[in-house]
Amino acid sequence: MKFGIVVNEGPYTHQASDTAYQFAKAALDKGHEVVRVFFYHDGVNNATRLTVPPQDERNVQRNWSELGAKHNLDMVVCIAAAQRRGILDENEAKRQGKDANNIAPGFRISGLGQLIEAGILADRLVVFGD
Amino acid sequence: MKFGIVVNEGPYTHQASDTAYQFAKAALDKGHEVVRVFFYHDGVNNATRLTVPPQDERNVQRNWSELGAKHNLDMVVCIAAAQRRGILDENEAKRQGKDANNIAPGFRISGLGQLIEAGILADRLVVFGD
Amino acid sequence: MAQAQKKFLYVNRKAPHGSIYALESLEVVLIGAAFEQAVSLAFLDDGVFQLARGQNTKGIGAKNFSGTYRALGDYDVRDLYVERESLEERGLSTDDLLEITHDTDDEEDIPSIKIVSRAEMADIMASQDVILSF
Amino acid sequence: MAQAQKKFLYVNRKAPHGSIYALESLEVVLIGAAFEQAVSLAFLDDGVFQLARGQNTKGIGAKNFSGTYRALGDYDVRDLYVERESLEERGLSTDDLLEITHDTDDEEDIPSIKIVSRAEMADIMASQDVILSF
Amino acid sequence: MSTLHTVNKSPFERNSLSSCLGHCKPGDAVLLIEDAVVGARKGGSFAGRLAEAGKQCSMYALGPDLAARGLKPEDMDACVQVVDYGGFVDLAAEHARTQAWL
Amino acid sequence: MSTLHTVNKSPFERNSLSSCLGHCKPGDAVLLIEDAVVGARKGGSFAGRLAEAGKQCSMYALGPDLAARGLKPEDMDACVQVVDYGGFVDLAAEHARTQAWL
Repeated sequence: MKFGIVVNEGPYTHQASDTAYQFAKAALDKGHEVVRVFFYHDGVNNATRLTVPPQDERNVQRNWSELGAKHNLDMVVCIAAAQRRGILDENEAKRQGKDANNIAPGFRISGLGQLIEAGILADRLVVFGD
Repeated sequence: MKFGIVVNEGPYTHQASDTAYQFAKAALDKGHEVVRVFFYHDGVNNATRLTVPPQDERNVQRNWSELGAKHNLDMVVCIAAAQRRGILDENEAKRQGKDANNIAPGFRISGLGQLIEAGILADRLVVFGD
Repeated sequence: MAQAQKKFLYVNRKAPHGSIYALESLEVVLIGAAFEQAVSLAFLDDGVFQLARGQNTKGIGAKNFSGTYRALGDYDVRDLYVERESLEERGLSTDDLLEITHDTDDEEDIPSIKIVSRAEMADIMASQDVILSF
Repeated sequence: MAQAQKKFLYVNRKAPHGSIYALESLEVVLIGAAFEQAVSLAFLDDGVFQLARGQNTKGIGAKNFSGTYRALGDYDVRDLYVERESLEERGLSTDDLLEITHDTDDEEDIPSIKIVSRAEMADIMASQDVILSF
Repeated sequence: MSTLHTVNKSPFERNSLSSCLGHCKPGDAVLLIEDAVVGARKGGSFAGRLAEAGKQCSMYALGPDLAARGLKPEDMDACVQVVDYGGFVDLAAEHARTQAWL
Repeated sequence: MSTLHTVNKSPFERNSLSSCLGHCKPGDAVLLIEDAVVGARKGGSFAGRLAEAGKQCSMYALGPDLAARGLKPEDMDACVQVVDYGGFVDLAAEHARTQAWL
C-alpha cells in the first residue's frame, strides 16, 4: 500500500516527528511504500543540518536523513513554511540574498502542491502534528 | 521597574513571540527597564537571520533585532536549546564542526544560568509560551 | 490515464492568530485548488472563529487573512461546513460569520457557508478520501 | 552586596515525552540549583505524569530523564509538591510515583514529594517571588 | 501580595484557564491574552465560570487580541475589563508576581 | 468505509479526544498516541467516556507511548487494545482514511 506522511512540528519540542519516523520505518518494514514525507509548518525545522543534540539523545534530523537514504524517500520541505522559519538550500539562499544555508542531506525544498499530490498519489495520508 | 521576559516559542507558529515583543515595547514606552529577554525552547528560533517571511507579513526576527538595538536590550538565546534546534553563532559553529551559522544581529548565545539570573535581577519575570 | 478525482477535506479546529495553523491551512487550500480535486472545508471547535466577521489584526501586528476566505469562491472552493454546536458553545451565531459566496454558471452570490449539525459533520468527514488537519 | 535570596517555583503541567517542556524545565532546575535560591517544584494537571514510576522510553526512541528527578536531592532541591486532585482525576496514587528522597545534615532519605491539595497548591504559588512555567 | 495570572489558550481547547481559576486567590487578577479571549464571549459556555471567578478576582482581556478575533468589548461578559499592552504592563507591575498558565 | 482516528493529546489537557469521540461513526477505530495514552488509564476521570465510546468504536493505544509514561497494559481501561508501530500501520491500512485530531 502507498502511504503519504505529513509532519507538522519540528524536532524535539513535539513528539510528532518521532512518531512519524517510527510510523514510516514500520510501514517500510512491512513492505509498504512511502510515496512522500512532507514537512509543513514547524515541521520544516526537521531539515536543518545545524542541530547538535546532546550525545545521549536521538538525532532527529539524522534519523530522517538516514531513513531517506536507505529507502530513497522523497522528503519535501514546504518552501513557504521554510522561508518563514529560516530553512534554506543553496539556491534559495542565493535567490533571497542570504549568506548561509542550512538544509540537511536528503531533504528537498518544493511547493505546497507536493502535499496535495501526496494526497492524490497515496492510498493513505497520515498526518502528525501538535 | 525592572522586567525580565521569557520567550518559549518560535516565530509565526505561535503568537507568544509577538505578544512578548508588544509587551516589551509597551514596558519600554512606559519608562520601565527590560533587564533581559531570554529565548528558550523553540524560542531560540526567533534568533535566526535566515527567515524570509512574505513581504506583507511582519518580520519577527527583525522586530526583535531592531527593538534590541534601539534599547540596547540583552537578548539571550539558551545554548542548550539552540544546539538542539540548530541555532548557531560563528564560535559555536566552529566549535561544533558545522559549516554555517545563522544567528541574527543583537542576539547572543549563553547558558541557562542567564534565565535564573534574569529572575533574580528583575522585579517581575513574565513568561510567554504555547 | 488521469488519476480519478479525490475528495479532500480540510479540517480547521483552531482559533486564528494565536497560532499559524489557520493561515497555513488556507495557503494549502489556495494551492490545492489548482489540482481540480473535490474540496471542502470543515470548521468546528475553535476553528469557527476563523470565519468571524470584523477581524482587525492591526493591534497584534499580524496579517489579517480573513478576507481571503471570501475569495475562495474564485478558486472554486464552494463548500465551507460550519458546525452548529461549536458556534453555540462559543456564543456565536451565523450573524457573527463572514459572508462568503460563490457564483456558478447559472447563479450568482450563492452562500458557501453551510451550517451543519455535529452528526452531519461526522457524516461529511466519513465520506472523504483525504483529510488534512493542521 | 549580595542580592537577597528569592523563592523560585517551577510549575509543571504537561505530560512528559509528548513535548520537551518537562525535560527542558528539569534542565533549568539543575542549572538553577547553583544559584542558591529557594527552589520548589510544582506538579499538577498532566505534569504529575512526569514523576510516574517505571517510565521506559526505549520504544519511542527518546531519552528517559525520569531518573534525574531522583537526583534532585543531590542538588539541594528538596520540595516537590504534587497536587492530590490532579493525581485522582488521572487514576493515579502515590504508589505510582517515583521514590524521591534527600538527605539533610541530621537525617537521610527524607521524602521530597509532598502531596498537597489544590488549595494548598494555590497557597504555595501565591508565596513565590518568581514562577517559571514552560 | 497578589498575582497576575496570564492565560493564552481558549478554554474550549485546553484546560489552562480552568486550572488557573482553580488556583486563583481572592484579589488576584486574570488576564486573557491571545486565543484565550474567545472564552470570555457573552453567551459562550465558559462565561458563567468566568463570571463566578470574577466575584473574587479581577478579569481582564487584551483588546488587540479581541479585535483580531472579531470580538468587540461589548461582546464580552460584563465581568471582563479590556486593556491594551500598556495595561498588561501596568497589571504586571501592580501585582507581586506573574504566573503564565502555559 | 471506516476511519482510523488518531489523537495525540491528553484529554485532561485538550478537547481533541472529546471532539474525536463526538464525531466517530460505528465501526471506526480510535488510536491514542503520544500524550493521549494517559486518558485511557483505569480509574481516571476520562475512562468512562472512552468505555462508552468503545461500545461502538474500537479503541487502541500505542504501546511504546504507554511504556514511556510508566503505564502498563493492565493499567488501561479494558476497552483499549495495545498495539505497536506496526499495528498502527496495519490500522491505517485497514481503514479507508486516517483523520488526525490535531
